[in-house]
Amino acid sequence: MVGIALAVNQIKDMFAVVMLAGIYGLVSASFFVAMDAVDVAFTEASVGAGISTLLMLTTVAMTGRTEHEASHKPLLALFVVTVTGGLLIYGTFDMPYFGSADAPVHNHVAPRYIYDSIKEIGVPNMVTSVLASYRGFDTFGEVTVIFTAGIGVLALLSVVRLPKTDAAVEAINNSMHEKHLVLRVVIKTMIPFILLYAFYVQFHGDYGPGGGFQAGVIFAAAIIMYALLFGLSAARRVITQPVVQLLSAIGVLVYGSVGIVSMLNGGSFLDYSVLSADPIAGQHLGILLIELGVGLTVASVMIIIFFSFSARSEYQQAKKGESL
Amino acid sequence: MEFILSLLSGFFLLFGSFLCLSGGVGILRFPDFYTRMHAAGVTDTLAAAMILIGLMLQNPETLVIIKLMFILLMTLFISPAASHALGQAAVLNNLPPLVDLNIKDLDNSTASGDKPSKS
Amino acid sequence: MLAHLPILQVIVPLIAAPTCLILRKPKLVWLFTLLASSLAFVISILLVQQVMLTGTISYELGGWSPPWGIEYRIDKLNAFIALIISGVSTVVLLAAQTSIEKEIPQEKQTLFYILYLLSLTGMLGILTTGDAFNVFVFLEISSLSAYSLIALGKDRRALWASFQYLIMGTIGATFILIGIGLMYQMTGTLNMADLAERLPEVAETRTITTAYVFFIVGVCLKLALFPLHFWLPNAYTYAPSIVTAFFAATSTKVAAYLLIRFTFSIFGISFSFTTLPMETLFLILGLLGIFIASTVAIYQDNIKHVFAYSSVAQVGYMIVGFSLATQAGLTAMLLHMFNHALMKGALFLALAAVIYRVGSTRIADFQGLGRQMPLTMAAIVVGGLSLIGVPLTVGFVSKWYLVVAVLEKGWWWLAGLVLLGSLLAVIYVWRIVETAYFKAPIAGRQPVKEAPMAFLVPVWMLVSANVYFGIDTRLSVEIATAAAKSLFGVVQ
Amino acid sequence: MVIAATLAILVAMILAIIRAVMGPSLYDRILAVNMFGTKTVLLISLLGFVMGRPEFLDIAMVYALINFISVIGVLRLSDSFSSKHNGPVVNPVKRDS
Amino acid sequence: MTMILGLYNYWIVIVLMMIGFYIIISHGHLIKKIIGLNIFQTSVFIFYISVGKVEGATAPIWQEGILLYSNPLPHVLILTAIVVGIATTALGLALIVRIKEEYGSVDEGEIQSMDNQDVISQEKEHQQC
Repeated sequence: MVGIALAVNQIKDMFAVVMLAGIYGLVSASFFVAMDAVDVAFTEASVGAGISTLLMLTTVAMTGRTEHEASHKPLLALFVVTVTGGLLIYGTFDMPYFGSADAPVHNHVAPRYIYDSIKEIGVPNMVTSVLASYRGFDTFGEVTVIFTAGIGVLALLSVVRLPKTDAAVEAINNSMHEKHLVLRVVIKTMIPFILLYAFYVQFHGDYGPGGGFQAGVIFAAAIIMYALLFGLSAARRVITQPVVQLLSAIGVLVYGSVGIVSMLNGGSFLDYSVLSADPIAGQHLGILLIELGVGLTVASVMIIIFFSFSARSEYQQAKKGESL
Repeated sequence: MEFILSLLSGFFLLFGSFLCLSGGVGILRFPDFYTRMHAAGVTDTLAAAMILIGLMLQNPETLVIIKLMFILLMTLFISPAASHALGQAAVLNNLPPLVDLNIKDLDNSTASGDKPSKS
Repeated sequence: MLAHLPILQVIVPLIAAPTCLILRKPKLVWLFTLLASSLAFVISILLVQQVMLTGTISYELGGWSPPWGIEYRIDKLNAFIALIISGVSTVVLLAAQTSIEKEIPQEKQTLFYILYLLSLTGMLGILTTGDAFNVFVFLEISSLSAYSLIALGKDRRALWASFQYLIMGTIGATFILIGIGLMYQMTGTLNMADLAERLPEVAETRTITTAYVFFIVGVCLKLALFPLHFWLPNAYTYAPSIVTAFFAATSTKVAAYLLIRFTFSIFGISFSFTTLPMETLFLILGLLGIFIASTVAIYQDNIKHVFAYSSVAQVGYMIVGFSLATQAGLTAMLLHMFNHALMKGALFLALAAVIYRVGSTRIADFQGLGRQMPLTMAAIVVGGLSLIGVPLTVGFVSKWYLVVAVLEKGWWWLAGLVLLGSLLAVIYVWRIVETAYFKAPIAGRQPVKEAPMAFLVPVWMLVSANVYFGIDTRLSVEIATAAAKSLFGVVQ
Repeated sequence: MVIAATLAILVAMILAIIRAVMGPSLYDRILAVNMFGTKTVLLISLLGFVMGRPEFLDIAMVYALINFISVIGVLRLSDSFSSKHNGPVVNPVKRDS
Repeated sequence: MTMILGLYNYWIVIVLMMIGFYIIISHGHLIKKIIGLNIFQTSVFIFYISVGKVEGATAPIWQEGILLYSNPLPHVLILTAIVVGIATTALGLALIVRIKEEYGSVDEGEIQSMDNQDVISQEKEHQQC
């Protein structure tokens, strides 16, 4: 990993750098698996290696590949980095050793999550129960962050009028038609399965790794794949922009209203136990609903982000075509 | 039965590992893109299949086997499609194959063929 | 419902944001945003009352008792600051519609209000939460929306300013994340009250020292404390003027709150100020900030730049109060936070009115505005006087308390330096006044009309607050003193 | 046996990374990344077995999927590269106020 | 020796962090800055996850017969943090696209100098009128 990071520092071709960043994501995800953090690995794989690489590639495609030599200021940077790194290393000396079971981390708050959550919440995947119930508000914040990002990207990149039929775009799309016939067929057959798999991840999150966020990303990935091969406008015909925006808002609202309903039922905000007569059933219901909210928002925001990027790119091309 | 299963699984796994390694060496040592693609293609499909089958033989649970089957199917679907697309893209973008050229020439020509000039 | 106030404080704007996306029509959305913000303001008033009467309120989210669940914890300190923020936000929003109509394209206005609400949510969330990691999450909500809001500015430099802010802000947030991680590693908990209990056991370790340093550096990046301030002036200058008014009055306050919260109630005074030489460091940085930023402000040609640098300088005053590490010093700091919000809100809002009419904030374009926009310019003058610290304005109150706190320590030289800093403020404020009142209007320019009522009302609300709290200091001083006292653990 | 396979895959991964860093052409890198991705899928499945929790295969599945998507994305975008950046870059219209 | 064995993991993470940090500060190319930010954040995530690891334990998904699990809390925190990271990345990239459109460059130095020119040209305009 150090090697990859160094290579990222050295290589000038942005394309290669982005690819390496993708590999970096994959490697760190494998590391997470080795460290028992399966849910995290799941997310990092789909986000770090998938979505963010794609976004970066789109950006690179829109901004050009090479980096200029001139604007380095290595000495100052090296100094700052050495100081911070030195401080961190200094900080490690009193840390509990890696993997030791008697570190304070494992003895104060965590045992309840590990040993009681199955009684209190009834979900085998402890990560899900902590995420959705014990620290449900963090997750609400997380959904809001994603929502914010979606709105922000929309505010930055939204295009007023989409160029109707631009020759260049059309040409590329046509060439894709001929060139990637094989891919198109393969993907067309696979998309239903991917969507099915997304639903499996969504609802299986209680028992295995997975959950709303991961499912949302997979779902979005399927749509993005469709958009990549069949053109943006074709994908837009399947899912229109207003609908996605609406869905992203609804996701957040679903989450919020679960909280408010539990408040009206006499519990505190996001207290799922009061949602149903039986606390465990209430917890299940609550977790299911909020995971749904998370999945909705994440999927639609990812789609929004990707659509905005590629719409912008087409818009740029069209503009360039006009000015030439 | 048990013994035969584990023997078979061991064989598959070993064969898969061997293919993996040779593919790895191939992708590093082969002279040009198209030959390297061959090396990668072998590891992507055959080695993956071998290892996955080896794993399937190790575990009696049905769900696990089904999942492994899915992964296998996906790799068998995806890898050839990706390789195909990749090779096609390379040909269409004029990446010359190594035919009767010295390694040095190749380096030059790939450099010019690959990096589009951006002012 | 009263029991749910702490969470409603955050939830109201949060839920309102996606609802806005469904409403769509900019005008409707504006009304709705205003409603949500004023609701948040009302809630914060109620909360302050409650806290002053009954003391700290704790609210368990999800029904899980802390430290397992997330806790919301309202005490005098954060109730006070939440009051400032939701109040300023509401007043600024009054003027928003008119200003935004002109500065932001029609189809982006709805998005603007959503981002505004989210930003408000983020700040309120940081204030009210009692959980260290939750702070990080809400910090990111507020900063992500801040980046986008700033990037909505008309000038292309807004984009670059926003990008710089994004890089610095994310580095800061990651530093905070590292700090929280180290603390968690040593104590095994994320709840603030619990952290405060468990930290003394491990306070001697090098890890905790590192955690503290990382956290503080991260917060200082957000706070724009002097050597880390360079993202701020451009971000404020090129953002849409409403955004500037809102952020200038609020965002540094939130960062300052984090600084206070972690230094005083989590790490504890004994750790922060005895184990580490933080006092001296902060004192020096604060003073440097005051002088350098004020001097730079004098040489700026864009009035938004002038006031942005002046913000950096004012942060310096707050930090000086902070570094005294006494109750009086802290009171002065809190008062200054309150007062600075009032004056910067008024000033930037008045500038927004000028931009609305003139379309520029370069100092040269102010020629003759004193007669053409008398009410707006008068507001700027009062705000400027407050910035200097003239008696009968809030600026005087906070400077007074600061000087008193300094003298309590017996540091005469420091009191002198603080007053000297005010002199610098006189210079940059005078430049504006001179151009506006004593120079003839630019020849050939269309005579400029007075700003519309939508601006004048909120501007003068803030200005009169400036004067009112400058004369009748009971309310603000009472709350600030109570908050400072509670942090120092003195029983009332 | 599983461990041996894991090691072999790790070695192959390292070799792939070297190729990805070396280049020289864009397609070599894509190839290497693709191969790296497939190897990661295998590695994760193997790790699940090594650690005795084979239900982690879900992750391997996601990896396979994501890997595919990124390769497609790269190819699609590399197409637009060659068509877009050959000409001189036109300066976009300034939007100063 | 035990110290090295016990802490080497953290040291590697720190080295990674610092490489990321170095990339952010020293490089002028904006996308590279974002990538550096990604590396920086990812290594912080790795740090958190390492903190949660217990020797000999397994993933925190309840199963009959397993008693020792790794700590789920850091996993939850990092899930949230990853989401925050992708949100920041997306926003940063969107900004870069816009910057490229408006300035025609994605290099820090060039943009900075163009900014300065903007100020100067405004001054000139002003002097003319």
